[in-house]
Amino acid sequence: MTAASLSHKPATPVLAARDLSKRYGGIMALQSVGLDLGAGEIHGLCGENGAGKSTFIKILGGLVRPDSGEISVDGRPLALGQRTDPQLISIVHQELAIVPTLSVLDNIMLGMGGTSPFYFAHLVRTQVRQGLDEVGLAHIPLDRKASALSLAERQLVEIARGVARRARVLLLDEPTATLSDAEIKRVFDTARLLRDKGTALVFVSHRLDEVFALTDRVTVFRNGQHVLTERTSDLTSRDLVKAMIGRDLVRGTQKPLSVAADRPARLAIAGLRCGDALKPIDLALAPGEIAGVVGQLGSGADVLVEALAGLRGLVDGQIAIDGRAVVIGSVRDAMKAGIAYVPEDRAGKGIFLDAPVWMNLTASVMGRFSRGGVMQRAAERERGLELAAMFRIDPGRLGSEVATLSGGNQQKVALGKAAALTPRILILNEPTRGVDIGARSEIYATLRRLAEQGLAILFYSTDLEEVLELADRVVTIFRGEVVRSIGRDALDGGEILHDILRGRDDTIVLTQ
Amino acid sequence: MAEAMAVKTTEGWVSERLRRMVATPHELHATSIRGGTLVLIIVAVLFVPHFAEFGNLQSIMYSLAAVGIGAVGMALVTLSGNLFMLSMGATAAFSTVVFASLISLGLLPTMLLVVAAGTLIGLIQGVLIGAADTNPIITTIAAASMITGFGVLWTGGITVVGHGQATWLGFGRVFGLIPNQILVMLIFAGIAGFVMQKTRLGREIRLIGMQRDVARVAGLRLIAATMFCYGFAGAAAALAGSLIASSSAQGNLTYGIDLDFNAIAAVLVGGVSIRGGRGRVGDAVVGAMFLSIIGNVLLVSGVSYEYQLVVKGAVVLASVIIGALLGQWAPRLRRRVGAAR
Amino acid sequence: MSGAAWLTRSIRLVLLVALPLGFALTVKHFLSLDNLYAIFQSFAFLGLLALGLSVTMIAGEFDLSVAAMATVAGLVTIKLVVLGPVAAVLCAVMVGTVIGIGNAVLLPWLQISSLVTTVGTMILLNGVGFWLAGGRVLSYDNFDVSDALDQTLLGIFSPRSLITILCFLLIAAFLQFTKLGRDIYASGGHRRAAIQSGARVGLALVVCFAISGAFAALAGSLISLSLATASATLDSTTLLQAAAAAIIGGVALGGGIGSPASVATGVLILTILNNGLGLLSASSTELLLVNGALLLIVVLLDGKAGQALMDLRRKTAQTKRRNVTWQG
Amino acid sequence: MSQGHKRQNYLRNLMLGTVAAGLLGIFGGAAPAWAAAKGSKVILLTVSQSCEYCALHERAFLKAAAADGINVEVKINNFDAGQQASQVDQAVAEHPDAIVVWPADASAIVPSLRRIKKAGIPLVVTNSMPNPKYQSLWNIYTGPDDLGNGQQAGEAMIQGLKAKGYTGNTDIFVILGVLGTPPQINRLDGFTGVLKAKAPMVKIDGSQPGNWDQTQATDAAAALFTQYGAHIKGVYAEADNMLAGVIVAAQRAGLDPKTLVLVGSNCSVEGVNAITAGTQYATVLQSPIDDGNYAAQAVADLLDGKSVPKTRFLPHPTITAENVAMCNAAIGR
Repeated sequence: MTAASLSHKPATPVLAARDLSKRYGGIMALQSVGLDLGAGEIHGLCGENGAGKSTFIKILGGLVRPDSGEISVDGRPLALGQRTDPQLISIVHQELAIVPTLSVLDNIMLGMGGTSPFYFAHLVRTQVRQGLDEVGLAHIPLDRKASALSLAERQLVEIARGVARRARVLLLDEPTATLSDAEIKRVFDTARLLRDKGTALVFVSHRLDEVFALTDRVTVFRNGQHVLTERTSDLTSRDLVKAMIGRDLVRGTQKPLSVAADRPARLAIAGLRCGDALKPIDLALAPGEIAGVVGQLGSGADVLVEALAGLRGLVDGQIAIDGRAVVIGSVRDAMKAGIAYVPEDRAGKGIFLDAPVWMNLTASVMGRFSRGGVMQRAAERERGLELAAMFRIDPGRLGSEVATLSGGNQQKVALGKAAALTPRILILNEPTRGVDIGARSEIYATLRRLAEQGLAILFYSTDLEEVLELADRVVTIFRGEVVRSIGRDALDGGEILHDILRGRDDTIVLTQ
Repeated sequence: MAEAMAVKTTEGWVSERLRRMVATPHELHATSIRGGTLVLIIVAVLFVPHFAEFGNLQSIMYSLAAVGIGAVGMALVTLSGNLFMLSMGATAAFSTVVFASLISLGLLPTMLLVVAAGTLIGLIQGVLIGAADTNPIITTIAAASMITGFGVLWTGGITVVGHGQATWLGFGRVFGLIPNQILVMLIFAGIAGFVMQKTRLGREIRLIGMQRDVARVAGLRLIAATMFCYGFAGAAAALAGSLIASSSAQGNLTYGIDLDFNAIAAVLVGGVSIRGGRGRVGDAVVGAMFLSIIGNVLLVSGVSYEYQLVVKGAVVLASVIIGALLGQWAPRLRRRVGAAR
Repeated sequence: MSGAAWLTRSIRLVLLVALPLGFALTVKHFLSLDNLYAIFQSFAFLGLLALGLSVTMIAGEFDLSVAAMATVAGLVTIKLVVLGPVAAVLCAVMVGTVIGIGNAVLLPWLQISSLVTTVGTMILLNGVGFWLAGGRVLSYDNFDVSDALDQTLLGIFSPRSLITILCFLLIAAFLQFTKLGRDIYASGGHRRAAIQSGARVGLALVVCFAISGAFAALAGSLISLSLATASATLDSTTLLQAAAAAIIGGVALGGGIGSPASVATGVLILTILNNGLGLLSASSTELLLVNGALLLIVVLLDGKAGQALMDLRRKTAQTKRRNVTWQG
Repeated sequence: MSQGHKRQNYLRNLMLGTVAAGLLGIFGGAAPAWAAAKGSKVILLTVSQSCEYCALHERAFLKAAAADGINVEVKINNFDAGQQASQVDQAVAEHPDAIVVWPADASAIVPSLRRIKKAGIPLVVTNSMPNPKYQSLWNIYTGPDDLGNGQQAGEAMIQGLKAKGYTGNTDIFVILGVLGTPPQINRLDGFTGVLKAKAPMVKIDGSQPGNWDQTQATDAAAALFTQYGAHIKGVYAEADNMLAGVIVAAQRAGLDPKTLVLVGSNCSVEGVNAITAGTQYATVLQSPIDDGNYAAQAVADLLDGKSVPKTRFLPHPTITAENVAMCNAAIGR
């Protein structure tokens, strides 16, 4: 660590981590990195996947013992490799640490520490309520079961836990990844209130706009090494990206396709409804077109893509593909109709982690490689090689289990698995969640190439940058209704935000 | 590109094979049990008097056949991600009764009918578990008591004596050497192994067992696969019941009732992962073989019954522990083999 | 999920009320003090086993070795009863606790399902049982202990059933009012989340399996004193009965859901059903079929069938609500 | 048959509850202890329906009791001693005129017998006798004399060895029932006692449990044949179904069962078939029908106030090819 990288060091650090190193097998996950954190500071932590952020967080939480280094809170050294006292450092995990079968209060009090073995929920209730009210979390219901909460509410409960513990250091690991913008704002408000009360916060995020909006200083890791720590206001977005990936990112090079009105629609939806989540929706998609569906959580935008993929059972309304009406009631119906789907939860729904790459690639199209029910491995292998080439997957790793690949390569396998269907329409749910910037642009390029070959692509994303980067056309959805369906160049991020937060008419928001 | 790949693969075939054998925890476990069985046989041949005698080897085969078939069926259920089928013992017992009642029709028609009945019993459970999404363990427990209940209703608990010839299955041998029973087991295991490794349905079953949600999104045939596994396991139990009933052409609701736990022990010892999707049918057969040989060695050495049970329990527990430990070493070993390559 | 839970809960309550009511109306002697005593005597043994087992189920695990543990504990008790019955019970419970802890320690170390380790333990304990019995049925000639344990108290209880009820209360208080109790629920509700949020999952598992082992041992120990006998061949359906009781009572196999109250409900439903059918002179066939059918209904309702029924209910409720708003 | 009977009972009990002064209720509910057998209520606590012997025993009992006008209620526990104890509690609660118990475990039943005694309900123990030192707890025992049964088997073995010309030092082995159960212990004691006294040159080389199960007996016998090979001249199995397993093992080991002296017990279907086929030398009759009948007879006599012997053993004649017809009759085939 160089002296330069520790410039702007606070006078009395609340958290001081120095010279942390960790080796996994032959790989240096962390190489003597450090971080100093002052009271009342929000500190951004950035880096691509594999930069060492999560190892760093695990070391702070005491889940991983570093090979060397030291950590102190308020000048007192921590015992490394043992669970850290949550009143010193509390971590809000990216994968929510919420137990769905427990009440919100129980969840908040979980792992609270303290010496008394007893736990009387009614005695701590008032105290927790007060603590939450103070930081603007007054609306969190304490007695409801966590399983009854929305994803966003669970995220807030997780933050509330950190608040209730009155931790000196609160570490937020991508707290906004699954949130809509209104909820992100709420998280930010709470973070700022906590900062003003003297808590030191670490904010880990992939979303650069958020880093700039919220943080006072930023630290960047790359390949397990500390790259920079600077005041946020001294940096530009380009500086930050360059620090993260080590080079300038070439982006936005793809020209958007201008939709010719006279082209026959590849996909035409009329009056599609899905329970209360989706009001009758009309939508058309031309061959070669990439459309991005945007909406807050709960707006029904994700329901739309899942319904088209056959995951929502039978839905009302008409769906026509290349002018032919189809009925979609199951995943297999959708596939037969020529629709392929890539889900948002890669590890849970997208790919078979413990199966080799080739088996994943052909998982949805086994029927094409079986003769009398027996698999024809040679034909399968050939197709696997083709798909690997199409998505730039190392053909030498076709036999490896997918779990051994990086996040970006796993997503390529998930995409390849869908592309194997040779679909007419490709539907993507969060196409690059948890994928680092490098692999992301590769995926965008591949998708564009597929579209140029005539494929129609419809994707749902909560990442506005992604929508503006990838979509030819943006479809904004508010409360189950299409607000606008318009070419990308015709609107900017602000207008999209307006659409998905307010809908067409501001007055709708007021009537609850 | 593809040609270059092919060349590279041929060169790497041996090391790829080697890597495969230690690649995953269950593979490593299965490999060690195969080795363990071999070592056990060598030790027994050298040090246990009478072990290597032909008659004794035959008696091992006889004691293996029914359990081996049960283990194959159980392995399918385990591979499909549904843990264990606890109604196999009841199905086997019920099948001995059906077998004895029908044997006057001749051996082959009887076996076909018995297996068909077992398949039907399994299919019903498969429908409940696959289509109605019920818990597999509890469903099969409930099924077990109902199967036994109907069995008692039918027979009144009386031993059913068959009027027919079942000696081909009970005593027959190929060239006077290999019991027909063990041939039946090998053919059955071969069919199951082929289905699981080579066919589309088998691949689907393994993938569904591995990650059910992924399989759903990938459009695999969940219900059909689950039904197939349970139907097949029911058939296995019925076939095992036929083997048991054939030696005396009699059926009783207590015959073969312990098939469940013997088959589970074989699956566990053989190294089929109970998380589903990982492992082979053959592993379960090797597990059954290992247990049969251990049991035989203890019997032949005149070890008293109490100690036999202790040793069998210890073998299962030790195999579980070793399997799990291997699972933790496997990544390291894999790296090492990978590095060597 | 919660919908299906609502449905099965209501069915449970209906069963718990309707069964005794039905039997009381149709069967002579059902409500006699002697018969209620008999019901609680059945409750005493099965209840303890199901309670211990369900604690592991709540933590998201499953202890298959409880029945074998009870057998071994019974043998230990009768072997050591020369030291005095209390000392013998304590020793047996200690053995159970230690073996339970052993089961739990294997889990994080090996990172495998408890279903697998406890199958091993079960088979091993089975062998140990035969070894302890040494090919005999162990018996104890002094029936004072048996009489004392099974004497009638308050008309329908015995010390043995009161011990069981006390254990239910203790575990209920433990799960409700201690941090560790809540950690146990968290471990079963969502294991990863529990670990990440700092719940003491390792300790929770150790305690669960210790409880399960200790209670199974206590059950086996008390029944062997009550019968003044212990043998290596306890009935193999005991485990299934205990599991069935827990599940019928509403303890989720997936973990995180259930309580001693639900276990007690399940055990009572089963014992009352079997007692009533017994009074009606039901054959073992009828018992098997009824128990199997009851279990099937419960799993069906926990699965998609229950979900479908709930969707139906929700839809009708929504239509009603909509109608109301339109009128308003 | 038994099903029909139980259905009647079921209906009767339903009637008892709903129609307070039902016709049968007068007899069933209000009768005092030691009433006459006719119209009395007796509870039979038996062990299993999915075991042939048990099922035949229950049928015979029900038939004989019905002939005497006794109303029987049956409770079954699948050989679970703990469950049987609570069934006894339940039975006592019903205040029947008499109780008949087939102990699931002859030792574990004793405290329950004390409870029945305390409640003053007449008691018949059937099929397996608890330790005779507790005989004050029951009124009558009927059932097999396992010691005598084993002795008879020993005699048959000696006779068979002589008949097949095996004199001098002879090797045999034994297949046992579930270890620790009274029939297992007593039959073995009887068998070895007779051999020791009358044929000291017959040597028991080994023994293994077959747990009253044919498959397990087959494996056990196969191992013993392997161990002692061609020296073996005879086998005693404590039950015929286990002996059927021994025959299977012998055939598989390439031995002709007809050259061996194979002695079983009970004379169940397996034994009858094997004796008829000539593969089994002898068995010792223990008739489940007699067993059930004796118990029914005992309880009827007891209720009618007749003086009856405390213990009534079943006859246990040796059955060979000559008198196998007797056995067929005894098991009702």
